[in-house]
Amino acid sequence: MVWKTHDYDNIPGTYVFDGKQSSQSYELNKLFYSLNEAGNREALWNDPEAYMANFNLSDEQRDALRNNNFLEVVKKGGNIYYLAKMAIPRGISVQHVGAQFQDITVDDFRQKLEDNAEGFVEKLNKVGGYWNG
Amino acid sequence: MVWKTHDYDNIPGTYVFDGKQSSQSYELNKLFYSLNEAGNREALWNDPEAYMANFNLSDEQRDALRNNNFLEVVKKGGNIYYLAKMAIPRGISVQHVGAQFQDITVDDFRQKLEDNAEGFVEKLNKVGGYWNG
Amino acid sequence: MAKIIGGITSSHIPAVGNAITQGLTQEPYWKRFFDGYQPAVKWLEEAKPDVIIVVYNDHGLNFFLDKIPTFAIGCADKYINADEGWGLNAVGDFEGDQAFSWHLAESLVEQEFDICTCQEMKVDHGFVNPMRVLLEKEKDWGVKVVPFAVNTVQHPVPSGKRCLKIGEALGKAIESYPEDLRVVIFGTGGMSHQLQGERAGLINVDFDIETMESVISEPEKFASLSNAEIIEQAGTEGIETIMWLVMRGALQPDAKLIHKHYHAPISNTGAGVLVLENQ
Amino acid sequence: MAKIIGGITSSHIPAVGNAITQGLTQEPYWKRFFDGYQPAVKWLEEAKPDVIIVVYNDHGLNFFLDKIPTFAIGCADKYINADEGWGLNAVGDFEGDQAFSWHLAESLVEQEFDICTCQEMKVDHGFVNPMRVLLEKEKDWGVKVVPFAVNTVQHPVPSGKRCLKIGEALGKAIESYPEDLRVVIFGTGGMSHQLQGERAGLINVDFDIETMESVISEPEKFASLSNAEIIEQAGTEGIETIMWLVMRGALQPDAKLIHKHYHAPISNTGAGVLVLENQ
Ligand SMILES: [Fe+3]
Ligand SMILES: [Fe+3]
Repeated sequence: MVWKTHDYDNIPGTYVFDGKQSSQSYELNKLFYSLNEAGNREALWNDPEAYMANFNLSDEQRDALRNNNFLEVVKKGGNIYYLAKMAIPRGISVQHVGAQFQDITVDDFRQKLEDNAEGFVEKLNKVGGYWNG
Repeated sequence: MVWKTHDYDNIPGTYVFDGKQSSQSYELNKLFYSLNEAGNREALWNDPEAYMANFNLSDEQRDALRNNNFLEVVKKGGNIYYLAKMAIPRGISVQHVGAQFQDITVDDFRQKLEDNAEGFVEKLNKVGGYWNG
Repeated sequence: MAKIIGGITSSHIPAVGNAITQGLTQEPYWKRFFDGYQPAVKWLEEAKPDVIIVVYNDHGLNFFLDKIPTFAIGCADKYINADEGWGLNAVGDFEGDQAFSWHLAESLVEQEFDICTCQEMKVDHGFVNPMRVLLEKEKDWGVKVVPFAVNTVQHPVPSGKRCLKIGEALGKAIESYPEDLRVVIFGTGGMSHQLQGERAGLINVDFDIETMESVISEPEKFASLSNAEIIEQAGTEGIETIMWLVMRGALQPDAKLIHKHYHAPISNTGAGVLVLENQ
Repeated sequence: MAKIIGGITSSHIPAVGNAITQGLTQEPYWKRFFDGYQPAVKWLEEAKPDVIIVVYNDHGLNFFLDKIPTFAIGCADKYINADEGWGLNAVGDFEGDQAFSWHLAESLVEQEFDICTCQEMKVDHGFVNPMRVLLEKEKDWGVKVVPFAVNTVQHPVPSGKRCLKIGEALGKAIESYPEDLRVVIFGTGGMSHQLQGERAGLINVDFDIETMESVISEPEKFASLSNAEIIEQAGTEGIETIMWLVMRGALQPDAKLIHKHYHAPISNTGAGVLVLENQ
């Protein structure tokens, strides 16, 4: 077993969901996938420990779920789209999750998004031809 | 909806399992596929009508199953590998099915296979290099 | 013969579905984003497609990690938008065209693309939201659909180059179908966004604009980037933008630009709209 | 670096599994068929592979018609031989090599093959019977495996040409893996047989021999046939023989023939065995 390295391995703060990640977290993502069904979401909320016991999770994965430690979940191979199936129905939006990854408030996270997009209309005007109301 | 024709459409006695065949028989093959599970095989044997009612079959498909009319099953889009899941566990081998397609006995069907292979050792010797004991 | 009228690109952000459901499209946050779709909505109305092929990625509804096909095509007579655990209200079913789908599958396999055929296929927000925004409907879509799923979730993900090529093959497949169908193709997903890791919240306006300009007139340029380069620039989820190349490949190289629109951020994402029309 | 030692072709007839289970291999009906495998069994023992890649088709165990991928590769650490409704006794589990499988998947996608990755994969008689005949075991196989499934059941099925090409790509993928693995590839299925319709019982010895000779020294020739031509000559289920081309493509063009064996009929089928060794 030799895991090859990839050209995307060293992008800071970025965990590309590939075979290595996915294979270590298959059961974890299976748990998330099961939450497509409303009944399973309820079962998880009613008794998280019992529900987690249906899946072959590592102790670390279980802890990360218990503590809503989303960064740990992602590092352990939880896929963000799958993780969302656990977070969103509890009122934890993807932006909440994003904020938690960086240990900032949701408002700060939203501001960051705005800042990152700052000046986009001017940029569009410079290229020309874009709709602008 | 225009089904295109294919270069394999007119081979005599041959029903190529393609999209057209498969799409008309999706539920039928789903029934067969369910027979991968021993419990389902038992359920089908114990009460064929009740079991068939779990699937959205046409009257003709249901009739073909009731009568073990395998040729009709294949013409209606039943896949032979899937059909085998219903036949084999009842002791109806693929050779029995093959014989039934042609309305001959199993012995005759086996003889036909032997006849079709007749003289293969001589042919191998002619080409040369084949293992021969 | 079937004819490709044109193509549209669109993000497929989940929040967009909720904004429509909750009637927020004219609220300050959403107004510019939705208003910029109107020329596309109008063009599509006039294009009167018989079939829309929606290129999208599944986010863990129809496909689980037990089986992830690189490219998958719907071959069913009906596609259902089921609960995907994201609190989105399911919309009405979509009608398929089996004979057309199977023709596309056969032609693609003949052209050496190794697709997965799906006779049962649930469609998630990636498919549904572009339909809702661009047709402004919740049911009775008045058009048949072919879902065309690209794996952008679990790497290895196909390269942009491969997406452009399968788009070209899809174009040939469509135009070799004997029925007089009017076909429009949606390329959905993207643009820049990253939902995961400490880099979450990334938006790259410059890269998005460059990508849009490239997709319009020089798709080979965007297609020449490696997936690592796209991820670095557009974020892990921004890789979805490669799906635009499937649509682009199916159109004529000199397809005419009808409309372009960009807004950011919307939810976590840079969102671009293109309408391209075959000559 | 990983090295391809050679490849073996074999039918994967269900009855073969039963004959082994029931201890019939030396009965008159079976004796010539099984005896002709012995040089292959011996070669394989001496080849001491670390991994065997088994190219086979699923017959409705792991894949249902909701999702039929053209090519699928196992990426699991374990593969289970489950009940497939054919009255076959399940044998012991097979051990996988995830890192190697994922490397193959990545390399194939990079080489523009659109495979489906499977992290859970039940293997049926198509996979199991060649393992049983060639390793003469029921469990503790002493070797890791990679199941490589080709759709030969529901058309559109890939062309022989495409199978040969993905074989070539698979060869490159294997030989670019950094670990010193010894790899053997099984190409299974075929040869001529038709199980369905009034033409059931077809066996075409001439075509089978031609195919074997072509696969040995001139695979492009067999690969140039259309699927309709192969079906016409070898029967609807005889189309499985295209899978031999995946194995052949992965080997050197001048791979050395070690053994060839043919017997017919066995069950409903013309059955061929080839052992080819890389130089
Ligand atoms: Fe998406
Ligand atoms: Fe087979």
